Amino acid sequence: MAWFDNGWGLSLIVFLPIAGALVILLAPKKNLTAIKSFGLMFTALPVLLAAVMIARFDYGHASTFQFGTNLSWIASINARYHIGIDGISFPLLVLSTVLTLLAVIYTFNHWPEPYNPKAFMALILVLGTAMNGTFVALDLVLFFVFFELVLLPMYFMIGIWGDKTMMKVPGFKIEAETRLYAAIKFFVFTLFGSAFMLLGFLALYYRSGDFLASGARTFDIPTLIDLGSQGLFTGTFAFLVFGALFLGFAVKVPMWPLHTWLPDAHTAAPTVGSVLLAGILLKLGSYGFIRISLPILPQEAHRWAPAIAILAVIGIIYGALACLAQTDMKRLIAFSSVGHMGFVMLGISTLTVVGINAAVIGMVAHGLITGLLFFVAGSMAHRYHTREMAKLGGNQTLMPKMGAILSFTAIASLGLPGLAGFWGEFMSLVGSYNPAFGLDLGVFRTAMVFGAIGTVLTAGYMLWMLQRVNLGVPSAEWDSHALIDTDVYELTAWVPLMVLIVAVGVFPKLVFGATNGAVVALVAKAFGG
Amino acid sequence: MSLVQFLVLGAFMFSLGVYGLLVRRNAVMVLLAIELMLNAVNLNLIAFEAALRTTFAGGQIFAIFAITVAAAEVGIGLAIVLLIFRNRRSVNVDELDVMRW
Amino acid sequence: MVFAAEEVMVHATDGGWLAQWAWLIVVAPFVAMVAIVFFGKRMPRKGGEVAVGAMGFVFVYAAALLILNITKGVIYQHSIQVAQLGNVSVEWGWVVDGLSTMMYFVVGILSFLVFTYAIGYMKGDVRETWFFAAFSLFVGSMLVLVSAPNLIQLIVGWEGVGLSSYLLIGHYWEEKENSSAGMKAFYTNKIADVGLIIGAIVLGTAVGSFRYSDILDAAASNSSVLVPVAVLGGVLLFIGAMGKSAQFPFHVWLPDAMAGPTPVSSLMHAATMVTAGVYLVARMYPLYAGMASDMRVLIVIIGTVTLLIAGLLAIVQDDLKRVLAYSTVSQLGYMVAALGAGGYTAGLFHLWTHAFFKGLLFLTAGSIIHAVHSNNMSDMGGLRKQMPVTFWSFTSASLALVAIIPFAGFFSKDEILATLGNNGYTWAMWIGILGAFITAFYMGRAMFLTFFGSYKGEAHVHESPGVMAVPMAILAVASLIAGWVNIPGVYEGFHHWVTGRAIAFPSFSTEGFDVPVMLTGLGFALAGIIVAYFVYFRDAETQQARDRVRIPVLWPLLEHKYYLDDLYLATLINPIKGPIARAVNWTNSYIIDGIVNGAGVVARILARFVYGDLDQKGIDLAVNTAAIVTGSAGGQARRLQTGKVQQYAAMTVAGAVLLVIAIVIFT
Amino acid sequence: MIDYLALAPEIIIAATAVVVLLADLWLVRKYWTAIIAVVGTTAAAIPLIVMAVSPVGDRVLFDGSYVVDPFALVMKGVFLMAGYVVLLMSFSYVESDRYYEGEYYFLLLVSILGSLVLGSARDLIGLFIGIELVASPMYVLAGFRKGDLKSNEAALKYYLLGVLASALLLYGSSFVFGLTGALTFDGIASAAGGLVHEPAFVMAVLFILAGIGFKVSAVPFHFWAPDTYEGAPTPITAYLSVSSKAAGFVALLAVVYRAFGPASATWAPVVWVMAALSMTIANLAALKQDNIVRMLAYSSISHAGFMLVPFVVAPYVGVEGLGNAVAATVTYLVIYAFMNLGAFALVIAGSRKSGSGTVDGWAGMATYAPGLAFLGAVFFFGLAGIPPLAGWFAKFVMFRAVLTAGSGWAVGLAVIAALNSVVAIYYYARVVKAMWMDPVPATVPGIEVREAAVPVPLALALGITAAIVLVVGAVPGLVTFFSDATKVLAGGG
Repeated sequence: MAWFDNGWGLSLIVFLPIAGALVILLAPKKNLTAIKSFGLMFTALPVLLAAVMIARFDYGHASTFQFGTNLSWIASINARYHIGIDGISFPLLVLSTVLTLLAVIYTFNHWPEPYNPKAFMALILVLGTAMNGTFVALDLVLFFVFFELVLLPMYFMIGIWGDKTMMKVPGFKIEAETRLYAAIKFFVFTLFGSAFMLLGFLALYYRSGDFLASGARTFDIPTLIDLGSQGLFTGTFAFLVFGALFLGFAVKVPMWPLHTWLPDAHTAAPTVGSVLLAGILLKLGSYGFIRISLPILPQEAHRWAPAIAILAVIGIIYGALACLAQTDMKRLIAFSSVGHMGFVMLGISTLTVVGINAAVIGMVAHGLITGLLFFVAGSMAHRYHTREMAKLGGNQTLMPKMGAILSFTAIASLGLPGLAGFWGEFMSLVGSYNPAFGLDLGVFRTAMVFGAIGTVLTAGYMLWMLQRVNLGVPSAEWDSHALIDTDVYELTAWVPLMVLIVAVGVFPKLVFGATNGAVVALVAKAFGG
Repeated sequence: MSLVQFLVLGAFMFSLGVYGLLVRRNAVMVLLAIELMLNAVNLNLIAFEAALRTTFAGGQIFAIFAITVAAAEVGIGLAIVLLIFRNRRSVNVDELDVMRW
Repeated sequence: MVFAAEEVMVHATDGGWLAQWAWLIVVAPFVAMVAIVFFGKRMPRKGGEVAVGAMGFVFVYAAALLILNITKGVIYQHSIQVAQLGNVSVEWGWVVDGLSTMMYFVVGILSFLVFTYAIGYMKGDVRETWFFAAFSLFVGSMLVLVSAPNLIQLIVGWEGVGLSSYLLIGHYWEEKENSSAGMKAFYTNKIADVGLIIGAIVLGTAVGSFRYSDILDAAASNSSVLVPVAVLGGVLLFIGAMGKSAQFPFHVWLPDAMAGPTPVSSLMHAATMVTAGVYLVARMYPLYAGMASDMRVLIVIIGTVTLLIAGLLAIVQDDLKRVLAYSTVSQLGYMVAALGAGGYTAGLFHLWTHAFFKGLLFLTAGSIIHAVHSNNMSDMGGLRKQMPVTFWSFTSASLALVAIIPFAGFFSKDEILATLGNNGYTWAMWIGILGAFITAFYMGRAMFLTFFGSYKGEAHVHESPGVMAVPMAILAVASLIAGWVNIPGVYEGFHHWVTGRAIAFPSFSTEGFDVPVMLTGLGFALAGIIVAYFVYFRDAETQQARDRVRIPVLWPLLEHKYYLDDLYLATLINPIKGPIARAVNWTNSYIIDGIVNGAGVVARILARFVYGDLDQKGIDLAVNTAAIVTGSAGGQARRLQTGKVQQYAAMTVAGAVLLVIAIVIFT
Repeated sequence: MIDYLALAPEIIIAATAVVVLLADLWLVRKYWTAIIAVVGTTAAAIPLIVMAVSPVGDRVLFDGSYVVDPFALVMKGVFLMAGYVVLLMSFSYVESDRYYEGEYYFLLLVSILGSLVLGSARDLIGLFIGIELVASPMYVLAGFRKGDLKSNEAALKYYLLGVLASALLLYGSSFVFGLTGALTFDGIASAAGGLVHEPAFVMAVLFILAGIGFKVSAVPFHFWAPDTYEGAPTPITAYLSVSSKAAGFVALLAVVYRAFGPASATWAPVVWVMAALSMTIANLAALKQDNIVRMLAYSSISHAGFMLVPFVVAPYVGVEGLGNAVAATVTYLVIYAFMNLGAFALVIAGSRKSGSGTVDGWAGMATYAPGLAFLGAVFFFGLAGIPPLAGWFAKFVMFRAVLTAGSGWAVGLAVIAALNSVVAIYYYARVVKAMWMDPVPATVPGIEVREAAVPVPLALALGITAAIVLVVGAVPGLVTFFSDATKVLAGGG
């Protein structure tokens, strides 16, 4: 298995999907089975490989990068194909592979309009490569490329298969189709952030030259972490660089007030798009914070932490309040992401072992739960042809299985202890009660209180949604419709997620077991324990 | 005579050419204005060469090249003007605004 | 405060295999739930039998544990680490000691009986299977809570109980108010849980561990790390307890919880939910007894206020289950007040006895409702002949609740009063005694209106089937004898059961009866019944007769037995039953409910503003105006392109000039 | 004695041009001229490769007036490939509109010859000759659609402004010669250091910059570009926007780094302003364009601005930084060249199918021409600089180069560039959006036109460019391998 451990395993996980995309592009347009089977094959293989990794991962040294390799890529700028996973990126990588596979399975009989399986499947696969790649990249340039590679497929997914209803563009006199507005909004928002992120990367690159013995500049993340942990990046330079990176990542997370692209994009996107968007793409931002911003610029992270915490808490409360005002089910779920990612960012901002662990498990849990929520919401919209909660209601009676799954997921999403969602919220509160040394206790403990209140509001809108969607007597207009309950594809896509939600909730070591070692090392290195 | 006088003359000719290029409506006149500018350059070159006496007589050579090219260019210019005249029976350059924005 | 109490000597076994396998009773209900969810539909009893079987197992095992505790005493604790974050460790585990065995037993026996009863009660319900699954989850969560060796597991069970209560209260979710009631219960608890969670974090962080054992050791040893946060932590945890145990002002959810099926109410009020708060306080008692003792007066105040207002409210209810619900709140008030006053044993003892008779009361109420098809006492009356078992069970339970010797309630309530008195909370004691009177009054009222006089309903009345009757009978006996386990001076076993804990702490228990207090309490109770008799017994005969209660004092003298009744009425009963109670009722529904609902409304309005104005207009506007600006600027840039070649040339030259200026600026 | 190998490419191209002209006289099937031209261009590449692999270092001819160094080799290679693609694009276009094919290819070849000369020119005369040789045929070709008023107008505008620019260039050159007494860049450089504060010299530098700025169509010397691009035949527009622009940049690189290297403090600020204006104004103007060619014209102006960005670091950095700056501009130039050629080839193909050259006319192309729609995404998002398409690397090296200078001015320009690269998304995405997400308009011609196969040469051009865009995006090393060699221009290794 040597070949597997020294890079091939990871590289396959990353590039199999895009290879599949090429194969599918070559496949005949009519041959649906070929497209399906290729899609399945090229997303199932990464999952298997990931499973092998779960078996072979050295949990004792979770902080060291494993299964990696470091090859020359762009010699002239010393950007290298340096990949590898540690305890922090490992769970996210697994999540990403699994979610991609489930998305493919789900798609098999939920082809969005306009009907074009070939293109749609190809885009999912490209997305898969982009997401996996971001989590394994250990070189800033490589990270940047994968980070941006996400944009195109998602842009097309939203723009082509998105919500066709007309909407009034705020601030304009004009009306536009939601999908078009949402697509370009998502695109430009993210690019705006990542343009500055790139400047930040380059700034680090140049600064690194001053400190490395060889004098050669580097984009290598571990090397930069070593420099950063020695406190070499300081002063206005570091402040600006952190700001640039912050812009890039915060847009992706998204943090208040850079979040406004999210509700539109999530709502407009086709079901699978929403799932991957909420499930994985949002994590790219928060992952960037943990992997790059914190360890490379510890002092700056320390300086920015209170601001991040405050923004995170605003996001939590704000998202919850916004949810309470929604009439559109999918939009409500979309806004809930703002709140949940707020908890993740709160955890990160504490700069503590507990907080960052909480952030990682929060990401995983949010990926599982919100992903499933979007699946269910999509399937319901698919059947009812509306997402207006006012029109739904009595779903539990009309489609018992669907309703039960929705209830389960919603309850998981409100952070019920014993299910995956709880650990992220609770532990980030624990972390923010006792943040890293030198951080303003007043700010963080206030943040904790508001976060706790946020959990109440979360319960508020989730149960409220259930009451409006699931409970009550179904309105007469559905009598005529023949509403089929969950079909086999949906169940195969959803059951694994439900199992994982319970498993992670009951036995959080599934995630912490991998992350803790890495996080402890990270914090010890960056912030001196 | 000193170099400066030539340069002043050259500058004057050049400015005259620019002025002509900017204000004359008749395309042919514009072409003449261009000739004026190019000749101003030639004057400069010769004057400088006369002042510097470079070993390789760069000024003259340059001037000769300039003259040759200028001739070719005016040839092309006249051809284009002719073409336009054929199509719209007018050689007024300020009427050429089919394309805007 | 000095305790007139002996230090408990802990000499106990580790319980052997019995304790080591005790996790089975926690797991059993969940297994049952899963089994029911997947196979329940295909079973003859729709999964009910599985649930009952599981509960039977729990009951037997719990009984064994209790016996073990009584005979040998047992202190055992085991934890399995499921996660490690830096120095924070997350563990699942189970505790087997005096306190938990007592709770296991209470939960076990009541669950078993109530589930059995439910098989009959829920027969042919719309969602029988679903009901038993959720019901098993309910018990399972409670057992998780009880067995928890650390605060995190407690929170897990705690919220689990809250969730299952939400599911069960909203069982008939076709009607909006039912699901709303479920949500109300969940929210009210969730708000209180903020206190619990923060409290847990505060204490756990200070001590560096979420284990009770560590926190309580720190508390007992006055460790310096705990000193600054002890009182704060105590208060926060107690706020959580107030939510679950429906203490004022969090009690609003409990009456609405009646929306659920009666077995749910029965179990919720007796064993599985409202006791959780009391259990938490008892579990953390070394903290409250020691470092956080300064805030215990708050506990007493909350308890007494609760017991008083809830008692008054019970008087004016027409819905039988609501009467019982308010009485539960009131009784919880007693328990909390007792704990606050240092009566660790007294509080738990009342929890113990109350579990039996209140559980029974609801079962009987259920059986009545089952027969009458109405919750309102105005539709009942004269049922004692048709429903003898129900009647006698109800009587036994009522007497226990009213605290008539020798029924269970008498001993526990008396101990509470004595505790309050002996620990300097005399005022609280008197409120308690007043409460005893009120309790007696409203129970008498319920009694007479339900079982005496003439039947006023339509439905054909019949005694409940055996599967329902038997559990009632068993509990009826229990309501009689349950109190005998802790008769001061005679046998104080209960005190020793519950004080058998890993950590020793000062705990109060009365030596011998405090006779005057006892007699006063008993007297007030009897007085209550008598007054109730005079007011309601004869009125119960006819429907309109009850209006005579509201007759003005001015009324022919002779005709009304020298106006004696009326005197009592006018001076004593009317004011209490009328304005005061109504005022309390009004405050309850308009102030506190108003706040609860108002909060929701405000949140909604705020949300509409935040979303509608801020988000959609504000921030987007910024983004989009940026777009507009660039767009129009584009227009400007475009205008330079006039199409006139000479203007281009001019601009080119001008550009050159502009560059000259640039040079001047830069260099 | 003259090193003929060094001159072989120019000679071959010149010969081919003559052959094409003669062949046009006798041959009946005119398209042979095209084939001859292609063969000639291909043949011209051979000596380049020979020189590239030969151990001999820089080949210096005519007392250093004409140098074949790695920079020259790389740029000539680029010019040849670009010319090759343009020829491929021209085939069907020229045939369909019955132009004078012989003259067309002759002039095109002559222009290519001029660009080859520019690659090696290291003195003012060579520079002048090269620029004129590139431009003059274009004056004619721009007006090649004789009957079309737009085309005529395009020609005249290009001509008048072009000549004005040449005049400025010459006038400046005359003063440089006068003040330094030298014509070769190295000679000028040796004297330039002392003249930084000489007003006449500053003015001369400025005039030369203005003259070249016109060739690269940088604001404020860009006004001719949109009209000319729109009016000229599309292949010619492609050539103007790529080869002609590239030639301009080659001239600019050579002049400012070689001749005026010591005087960088003088010209860097000018370039700063030109870059900032080009990026911003062109982007804003492009937002409003409906005609795709015109939009591409503005986009090419803004790209010129991006390519100018690395120049501004010159005063602040050492020889290594200069090398990086040169390499960055060249890298950008190469990648941009292929993206833009592809875009124009797409315009030709797309206009045939959709019967329209406007954004709205292309709506819904994905439904009837998915292949073109895909290529549209590739080229336009490539131009926008979205990974994994080659454009990202161009932007990347540009930022990288400009940030070498710690100075605030450089960082400021980098920020402006970053913001502009975001604004650019709007108009590039607009085309892709139309192709993929909008309904097919009524104006689209019948099925037989829509579904008609793309002519082979055009398809070849599309294929080559698309392949390069995709591959280079994933493996930028392919470009840097060459562009790094051009650092020698700045004297770096």
